[in-house]
Formats: sequence, structure tokens, C-alpha cells
Amino acid sequence: MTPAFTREQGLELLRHMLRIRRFEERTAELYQLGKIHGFLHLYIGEEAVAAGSIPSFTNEDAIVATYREHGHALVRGTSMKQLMAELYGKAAGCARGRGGSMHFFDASRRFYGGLAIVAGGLPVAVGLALADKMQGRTRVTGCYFGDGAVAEGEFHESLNLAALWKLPVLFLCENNLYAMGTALARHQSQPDIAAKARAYNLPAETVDGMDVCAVQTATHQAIGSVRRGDGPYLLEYRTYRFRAHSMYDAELYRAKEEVTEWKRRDPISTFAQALRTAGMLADSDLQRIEAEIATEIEEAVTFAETSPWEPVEDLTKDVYTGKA
Amino acid sequence: MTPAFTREQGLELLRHMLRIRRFEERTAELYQLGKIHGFLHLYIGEEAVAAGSIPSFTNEDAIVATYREHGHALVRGTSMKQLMAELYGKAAGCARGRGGSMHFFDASRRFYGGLAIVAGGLPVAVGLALADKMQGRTRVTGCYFGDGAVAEGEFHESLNLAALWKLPVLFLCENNLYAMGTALARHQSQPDIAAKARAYNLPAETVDGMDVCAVQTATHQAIGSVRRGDGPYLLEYRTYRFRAHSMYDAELYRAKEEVTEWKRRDPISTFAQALRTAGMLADSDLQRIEAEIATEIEEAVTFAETSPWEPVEDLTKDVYTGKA
Amino acid sequence: MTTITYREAVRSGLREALKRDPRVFLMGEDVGKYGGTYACSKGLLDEFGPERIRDTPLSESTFVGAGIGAALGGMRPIVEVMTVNFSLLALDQILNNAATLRHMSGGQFNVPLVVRMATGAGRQVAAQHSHSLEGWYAHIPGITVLTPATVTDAQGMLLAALQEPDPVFIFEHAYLYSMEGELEGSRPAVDISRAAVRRPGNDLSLITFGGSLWKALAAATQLAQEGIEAEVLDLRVLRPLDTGTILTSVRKTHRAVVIDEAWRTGSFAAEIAAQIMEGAFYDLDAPVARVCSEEVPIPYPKHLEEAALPQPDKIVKAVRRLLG
Amino acid sequence: MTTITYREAVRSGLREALKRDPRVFLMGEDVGKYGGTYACSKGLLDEFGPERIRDTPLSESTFVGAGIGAALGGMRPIVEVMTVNFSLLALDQILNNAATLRHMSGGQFNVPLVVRMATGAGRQVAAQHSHSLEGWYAHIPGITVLTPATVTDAQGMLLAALQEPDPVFIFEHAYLYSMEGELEGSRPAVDISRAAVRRPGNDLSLITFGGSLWKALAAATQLAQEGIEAEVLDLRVLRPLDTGTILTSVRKTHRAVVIDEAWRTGSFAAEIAAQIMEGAFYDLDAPVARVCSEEVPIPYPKHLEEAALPQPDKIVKAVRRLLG
Ligand SMILES: Cc1ncc(C[n+]2csc(CCOP(=O)(O)OP(=O)(O)O)c2C)c(N)n1
Ligand SMILES: Cc1ncc(C[n+]2csc(CCOP(=O)(O)OP(=O)(O)O)c2C)c(N)n1
Ligand SMILES: [Mg+2]
Ligand SMILES: [Mg+2]
Repeated sequence: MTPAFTREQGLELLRHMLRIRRFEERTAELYQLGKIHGFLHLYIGEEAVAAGSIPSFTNEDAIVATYREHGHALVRGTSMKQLMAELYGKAAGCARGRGGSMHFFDASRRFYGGLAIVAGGLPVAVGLALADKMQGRTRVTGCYFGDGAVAEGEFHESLNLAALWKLPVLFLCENNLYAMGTALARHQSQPDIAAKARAYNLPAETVDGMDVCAVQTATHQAIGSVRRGDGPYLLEYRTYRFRAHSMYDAELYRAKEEVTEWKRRDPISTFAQALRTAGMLADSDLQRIEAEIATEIEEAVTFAETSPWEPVEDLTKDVYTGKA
Repeated sequence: MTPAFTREQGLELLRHMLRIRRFEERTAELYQLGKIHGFLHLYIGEEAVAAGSIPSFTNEDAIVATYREHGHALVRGTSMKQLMAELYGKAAGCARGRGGSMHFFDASRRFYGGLAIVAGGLPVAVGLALADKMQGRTRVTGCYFGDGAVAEGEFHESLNLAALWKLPVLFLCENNLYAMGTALARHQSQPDIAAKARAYNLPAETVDGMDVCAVQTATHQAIGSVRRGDGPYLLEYRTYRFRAHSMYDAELYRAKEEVTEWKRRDPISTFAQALRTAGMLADSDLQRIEAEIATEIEEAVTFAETSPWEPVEDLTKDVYTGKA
Repeated sequence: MTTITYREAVRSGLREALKRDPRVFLMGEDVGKYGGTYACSKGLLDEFGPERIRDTPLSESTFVGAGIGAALGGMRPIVEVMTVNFSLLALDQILNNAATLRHMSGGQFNVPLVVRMATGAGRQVAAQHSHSLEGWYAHIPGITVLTPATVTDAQGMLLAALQEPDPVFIFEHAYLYSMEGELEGSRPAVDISRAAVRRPGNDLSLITFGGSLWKALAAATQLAQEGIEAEVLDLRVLRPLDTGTILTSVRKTHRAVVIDEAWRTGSFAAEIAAQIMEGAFYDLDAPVARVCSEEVPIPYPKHLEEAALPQPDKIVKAVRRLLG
Repeated sequence: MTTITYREAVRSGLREALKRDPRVFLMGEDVGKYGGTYACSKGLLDEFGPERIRDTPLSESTFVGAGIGAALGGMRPIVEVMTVNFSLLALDQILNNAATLRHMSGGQFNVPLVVRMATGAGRQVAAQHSHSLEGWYAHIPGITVLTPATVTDAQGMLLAALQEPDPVFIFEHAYLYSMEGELEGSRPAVDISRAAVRRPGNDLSLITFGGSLWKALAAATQLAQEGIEAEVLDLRVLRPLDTGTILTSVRKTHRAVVIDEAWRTGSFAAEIAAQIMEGAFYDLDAPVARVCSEEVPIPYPKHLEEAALPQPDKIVKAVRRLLG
């Protein structure tokens, strides 16, 4: 893993990953404190995927993600304040606080959720890409989903339609080897997801999702292909979730050793090590980054704590456009 | 196409195909006469598939078919009288007349429809096979569906589940190259259906569906594999429908020449010719078979004409078991 | 005034919509080469080309979801789901994405999607093809539900729907496509917020929508011969419901019968009845009556299908019971 | 009498069912290794093994359809659809196959399938995870719809459902899983045809089911302090509805409020109101009132979620309006 980029670029990738990690560690604490409620799905362990892939999209591109989307929104650039406020359910949240953890939205960054029905985002992404193609824009739509989504009918229908109509959509499968408690081999008769994509005549590749450089290289190349008009593309990132599926999960379905094994491949520490080896990262850099992130998180928490709730009178506002 | 069977077997195959053809020609007339209503989907041109495949199933096996299932029910052995009565909507029909053309059922032959939602039969077939496997029976479930069904999510989900659990189900795809008016290449990004099946780790084969011998050989072999416990199997029969999709269809979507071209490969006349060449079919045989079928059809029509309607009082009978 | 069929009215609405706005396109199964199952889009492929008249694979969930995405992406999609019977496959996309995205995103996104589908029974197409599920759709906040019963509405509601910023669902009763009617007004633009009094009367209110309107009018004609003057209300819009017009009528007539082709239990007729009780209880001289379908999968034979559905004579009987 | 949680009651019902009948098995997402999202099946995999406790891929349509097939094939499947929110993906199989097969086949086949799912809001899981769609299911002829609200029903209804020859749907309110209650009776077998009076009273009837029962009882307690004696009815079975018990209560009290967590328009509460009007109009001293959810995708923050849902104080207010 030799970084093929400048020191600044390397530190930026590291910062993205650390921001996600620290943000989520804090949200887990806040959940225990009863500040955040409902479902909270942590991305910890999978940071290299969002950090390595999202920056390759332009501002004009669109992102569709799942309920495990904190990392994606952070890297995409939505302010941590807005995200924290959303987790608190406050009106200053990125979705007026109406959605919480599973439903981040940000029109200014073409971030279309935060959708919580597994595989439900794929058809929407196909449609966004269709709109771009029909309007002659060279935008790309990136659609994130898990390995569990691959079993749903919509995966099949969406890949077929996208490939049939050569639509500019990049399917980004975050294969963390489990759909809740069901291991990949227990939900897929053919666990090679990239191989599946090829059955739709769709180019596909498997990428080491614990290696932010590999993610970046593969994603950059795939987005280029899609943007050139060569049709859809699928990337399967092999990754791992270090935490429970959500905040309620006894993790009965996997061995502690397996988790420990994967933690050795922690995308953040391995990348930090690589940067160090390449002479790009000093202890002081790390301290500075950590300190900046800590401050940002504190400010976000303060913002969330102090900002107001949406008034009850606005409950049905936006059910229909322009109607209260 | 050299028949690898006795004269009796050859004539039986021919008889199956002719029975379907003549039966359906008559139903088309009866439709024009206002005796049959609703949707009527003819199988004419595709007879080799049902005739060549159904006899390889045992009485204990189960069949799940679509709305284009006249041929399947005839070969499976439901009496033509019952089928004709069903088309008339009479109480003596194979489903008490409640379903008509699209909904043939016959419990005594384990014929589970006649299901009219495209791809809707696949999950049901998977479940029938699951029941057999759990109860330690060596039965096979045969599930027929069209190329159009391949695009639906349930195709994907069902193949995955069947392969994952190694269930004794044979998927029989009647690829007649059109889903209503949409040609295969206009609804599938990868038109090779057998190749798709392999992406589920499911053995699959493409078969000439106009050649009843090829159908028989391939089906026999595939059923054997399923019955041995080697898991599900998919057969793609390349075939062609000579008539309109249903009785209302201007056939704007395909060229007359294409139809003419395929009619040269008429499964009945080509097979009759092969039997003749092999010295297995004399003109007198054909006349006899045709005469027998004509009589059977007349009797079926008379039966349907003269048999009673289900009384209106029974309208809600069987909505719940044992309740009127 | 021009006399045209309901089918032609839909087609002319589509043509006008496609001409007016380059963002409008039509997609669905067989809308192109086939010309639409009900021939509503016949000729449009030639006139507007395959970019704007798009045949889709059989993938209801995905092409409806793609409509949502395309709407988010700035297009004005008209998605044809061939019939309401198949729309169940897309219901997750409809309820969880189309209907919720605006509210859930805090008003950031809106989904100007129009979905058309054929609905209803009466053509002997049996249980799986005879559903009337408009009432289910009318339960969903965030969408508008239209049920054109006249040629004017068949044409004009589509154009009005395309002006809406939020999803609109148009249910075209399959039985009406061949009906002829007078096109009112020179400009095809109609109101989609109000119910319409189709026949004034003082003795009681017959309240209905869609295909049942004509049965109610037939009943009213028959009742008039007995000296009973029924007011016939065509709801036109099931959501948001025009309760005002309903209550005005009932306050005048003091009696109402609601006619709805759905199964009685849990029908939308129940909602109408409940709202009348809530809003005009003390004006009622008798309980609101309902004429709905029997609680049975709709059977194929004519006599049973007729017995299962609302009919003019059943309406007349209900009225006599109410008055007697 | 034993005190157990609703979750434990479900689990003990499952265990008992699996012990009693070797044809019974449980399948669904994460029912095995994970122990069920709501821990209802925790320990069952160890006790009964992977043949009878089957984790499925995320494929709602197919594993529900497979349940239908397995029931046809002689098994007694219990299918867990994790929540009602995901059941939309299986609704085609439910409406078009499970509910219709018996009638459509003229009584030849029956589908002894039990489907369980969690339903309802109240846990801050936002718009896509907070649906209450029991009313939609109660619209479907051919199925039975149960809504256990007590631990006795949570356990016993499952066992009773498994005795039915036709499909039964059990809606477990997610909010109740942690509720403790007294298990009544020594044998876990309950009636599934009748509504129950949970609190007798003469002044008015509070009619409800599922999770709302406890809100109605809380309201009744509060009303009692004001000297108003409310009778609280737990419908228990939404289809076929026990109209008799409802009418008996209303004929005694002359006033009713129906409480239903679904959105008001098109809710099942409307059906109850309509039936009361039809059967007891002249006994009513006031129009039947409804306390339902606001017409809005359920928001995440507690104050807004509470404002959106029925609550004891809203019931009390509705009662005061009714009496005042
Ligand atoms: C259609 C649907 N079924 C079930 C669920 C419940 N559920 C939420 S997340 C999840 C597992 C999804 O696994 P995967 O797609 O691999 O994503 P991951 O959580 O691993 O990121 C399940 C079953 C859901 N949200 N949607
Ligand atoms: C889910 C669903 N969508 C649409 C239809 C309408 N429809 C009936 S048959 C058909 C074409 C099916 O094509 P295919 O599967 O190839 O079967 P074929 O008719 O060619 O035998 C369509 C679109 C349906 N019955 N079910
Ligand atoms: Mg996963
Ligand atoms: Mg076909």
C-alpha cells in the first residue's frame, strides 16, 4: 500500500476516516446518554469505503445511501453540526430532524438519503441517472448498499434496467459480510457479488474495502468509465463492521476472533502506518487532526444541544408542497 | 433430429402436440363466438416444450405454470372436458369455472396453476420444493415461466433461495423471445438466460424448444439431476409463439417475416416429418390421431356447453375453508 | 363538443403533455412498440421516439422507483403501471419513497411523478386481474389520488396532474376505455381538487367514483322513473378528499348510499360513510348505506362476476331499503 | 398466573408450536443465529436446529411465497416478516396467491400459512419504519388478521392460528414486546373469533386493537376519575370482524370512539365507524368519533412522533367532545 498522492491528499483521506470514527464513537455515547434515539447503525470499520470513494464524485453528481450513512454524509461535506442536530431530532438537522440517523438528506450536495428499506435506493438511483442521461448531463449517480441488498429483487431489476439503458450510475456495494446476523454465504448461493453483476453485462470489480488507497483508485477509475458514457458499473468493497448491526444486537452470529482478526486490518491504523512509513505523517499531524476533529465534534454537540425543536404546529408541513 | 425412442413413444409425443394445437385452435374460434371470455393466451408454436417436458415428471411431482398453461394441463392429464368447461366458466371446470383460461388447477395431478402474475409462481414453487425436502420426499417441482418473468425481482430471489437451500425445483423458462410486445434484447441487458442462472451457482442449459426430442432429452436429464438431490436446475427453451400475445394484440412489435421464418420450424410438422423419415408415421396414423383428437374436442365442447353454472349462492364458498 | 372514447381521451392527454413540456416522458411495460395494453399510447412511439416513450422490462418496483428518481432529477415522468394488480410490486417504492421523500427530507426534495394505472373488474379476467385498490392508495399521505370517470377527466386530469409538485396517481377504470363521451371545454385543463355533482337531486345522495359512476347514474335514471330523485356525486379525487361537497349534498338530501367496487370491509366507502357521520350526523335521516363488492376473489364467469360487483339494481335496492 | 413479557409470550408460543407439530417451522430474516430482531426466537435455533429455524436472505416476496408453497406442500410454516414496513414487498404474494388460491382453485387447495410481523410506531424509528397497515390486510378476503394486545394473546393466538386451514396474519405491536403481563389460563389456547371487553363500562365504548389498547385503557382510567365509565373493547381479530360484540357494546353505551394507529383517512377505524352506523344507527346518541394518526409520515423526534400518534389525552379529549 504505497500512497500515490501527496502528503496533503494522504492526510485528507486520514482525516475523513478519523472524522467518521470519532463522530460515531461520540454518537454511541450520546445514544447511551439518551440524547439520540431510534435505530443507530454505526459505520465503524468501514470508513475507508466512504472516505476513499465519495471524494471522487463531483458536486454535480448524486449520492444515494442507506441507513448506515453517517460516513457518506460527512465526507460529502454536510456540516457535522447539521448531522448532529439531525441525530438529536432538532429543526436545524439536515432533514429538519425528522429522520434521525437513518435519514440524512442534503439537497445542496445532491445527497438523496439515508433510505432505510434495504435495496429501496437502487431504483431511485437508476431514475436519477436516467434524468441525467435524458437531459444530456454528464453527471454520475453513486448508489451505496450492503451485501444484504443483493438478495432483494430490486438489485436484480435495477442492474438490468441500468445496463439495458446504459445509465450513468455507479453501484457501490459495501460488502461487510453480514446482513444483520446473516453471513454472506448464508444468504447468497453465489457469494461473489461482482460475478453477479457481470451476468447483467455490467463491468464489476472487487476491491479491498479496508484499504483506502485501493478504494480510491478503483472508484476513481469506475466513475471515469461511467462518466464517459460507458454505462453502469459495480464495485464490491470487501469490508467489515466492527460494531453491532445497530445499537441493539447481542452479536450471537459471529465469533469474537473473527472480529479481532478484522480489527487487525483497521483501515485507519493501517493507513496511518502507511503514511508514517512514507514519511507523510508525524505524531504532531495526528494530534492536530484529532484535536481539530474533537473541537468540531464538541461544537456539533453544543449546536445540537442548544438548537430548537421543530414546532409541533409544523408537523404536517411538507407532506404536500406548500401546504401546512 | 433422430428420435431415440419407439414408434409408440414418438406417436405419443406427436399426439400431445397435436392435442394442444387443435384444442387451442378451437378455443380461439369459441372465443370469437363469445363462448370464452376474458384473457386467452394461446400456446400455439410452443407445444414441443410442454409435450417434451411434462411427461418426464412423475405423478408425485408438482407443476406450477402461468396464464399460458393450456398445453401443460393437457399433457399433465387433466381431462379436456374439465379444461373446456373451465374455459366456459362452468362448475365442472378444473377450478369450478372460477378462473377460466389463466387459472387451471388440478389437485389430483399436483397442478398448482395457472398463475397470472408474471413471476408470481416462482416463490410458490420454491416453497413446494422446500416442503418436499423437509419431509424427505424425492419429488421434484417444475416451475414454468416466460422470458419476461426473468426481469422480475422474484426470479432473482427465487433462484438464489432455491440454490442456497439446494431445493428440488426445476425452473423451466419458456423463452419465446417476447414479453408481450417487448423483444428479449429490449428487456434483458444480458439475453442469455442460462448464463444468468449460473450466476446463482445453478446449473443451466439452453435447449431448442422447437425440437420435442431435444426438449425431452434435456428435461429428462435435468429432472434426474434434481431428483438425485443435486439442487435446482434451470432449462431455457428457445421457442416462439405463432399467435398474438392474447386475443387482443395488433402485433405491431414484430415483423411478419420473423413469424413466417419461425413457422418453418413448426414443432409439429418438423417432428411429424422426422417420424415419417424414420418410418414411424404413416398417413393413416396421422388421420387416426387427428380424428381421435377431433372427437375428444367435440365431446369436450358438448360437455362444456351442456354442463351447469356454479350457482350464485356459492359465490363466496371456499373463500375460507368450510365456510359458505 | 367532440365525441371520443375514454382511451382516445387518455391518448390525447398524453400527446398534449408530451408536446407541452420536453421534460415529460412516458415509461412502462409495452407502452411503446405494443402501443399500450389498452392502446392508450398507440402511435406515440412514432411521434415522440424511444427516448420519450420507453418500454420497460417487467420490473414494477424498479421502473416506478426510477420514475421517482427521474422526478427528483428534474424530469416529469408519467409511469404507466399496466394495471393496479401489478402495482403491489411497486407499493414499497410508492409508500416509502414517493410519498415520504418530501416530508422526510424536511421539504428539500419533491417528487413530481405521475403514475397511471388501469383498475377494476368487469371484464371476466378473474381473481388476480380484477382488483380495486384505489382505497389503499387513498390512505397514503403525501400523494394525490385521482379517479377519472369521464372522457374530459381522463384527458384533463393527466395534464393537471403534471402541474403538481408531488406524486399523483391516476386510476383509469379498465371497463371505461371503450366508452364514448363528450369532451367538455376547448382547453383540456380541469380542476383536480373538487368532487362533481353529475346529476342533481333532492331525495338522496349516491356517492361514488371511477367506473361505478355509470352504474350510479343508471340507478338514478331507474329511480327517477319511480319518482325518486337521486343526486349523483362523482368524487373524482380520493385524496385529498373534497369532504365539503359530500357534506353539502348530504345535508340537502339527508340520505346517502356510497358505491365502491372494492371489497366492502375496509373499503374507501367506509371512509366516506365515517366522514358523513362525523360531519352531518344530525342531518341524517338514516344510516349511510354502502354498495360494494362481495368479499370474494372476483370469479371469471359472467354471472358470478356480476354477482360479486356493485350493479345498478343493487344500488336501487339499497336506495329502496334506505327510503322504505 | 405467570408474569412474562410479550416477547417471551411470543417465544413460548413458538416453542410450543414447534414441539407440538413436526410440520411447523419458522423462517424469516435473522430468526435463527441472530435470534430475531426483537429476540422473539432467541434460543430456538439451538433447540430445534437449522432445518426448522431458517434464516432467509432479504427477499420478502420470495420467502413469503415460499411459505405459501410449503403450506401447499403439507408443512405448517410460520413466516416472520421482520416488520410490516417490509411486508409491502410481499404483498403481491399475499393478496394474489395466499388469499386467493383456495377460492380460485374451486376449493382444491388450501394455504395453512401463518405470517407474523411487528407493526406500529412509537419507538422513534421514523417514517419508513413506523407503519400501521393492519387495516390494509383486513381488507383482503381469504385471510384472517389477528392483533394480539396481551401476553395471553401473543402466545395463544399463534397456536390457534396454526389450527386454521387458511392463511393467518398476526400483527405484533413492536412497542409491546417489552411489556409485562399476566399469562391467563394454564393451556395456551385462545379463541380467535371474538373481540374482548377489556374493561366494562356504560357511558361510552372505546374500540381499539393492538398497541392502542393500552392507550385506551389509560384513557379509561383517567375518565373514571372524572366519573365517566368507558367500556374498552379489544377487537383482537380484524378479519373476520366480530361485529356482534361491537354492536352489543354500542347499543348499551350509545356512544363510541374508535382508536387506530393508522392514518385517519382510509383507516380501519372508518370501517368500524361505518359498521356501527349500519348496525346501531338508531342507538347512537352522537356520531362515532375516531382517534387516529395524523396524516404525515411519522417523524423521528419524540415530541413530533407523539403528536402524530393517538395518545391517552387525545382519547380523553375526544370523549369529552363526544359527551359535551
Ligand atoms: C426490505 C427490508 N427488509 C428488512 C429490513 C431490516 N434490515 C435493516 S438492515 C438489514 C440488514 C441489511 O444488510 P446489508 O444490506 O448487508 O447492510 P449492512 O447493514 O450490513 O450495512 C435488515 C435485514 C429492511 N430495512 N428492509
Ligand atoms: C407482474 C406482472 N406485470 C405485468 C403483467 C402483464 N403481462 C401479462 S403477460 C406479460 C408478458 C409476459 O411475458 P413472458 O414472461 O415472456 O411470457 P409469455 O407471455 O411470452 O409466455 C405481461 C407484461 C402481469 N401479468 N404481471
Ligand atoms: Mg452487510
Ligand atoms: Mg415470452
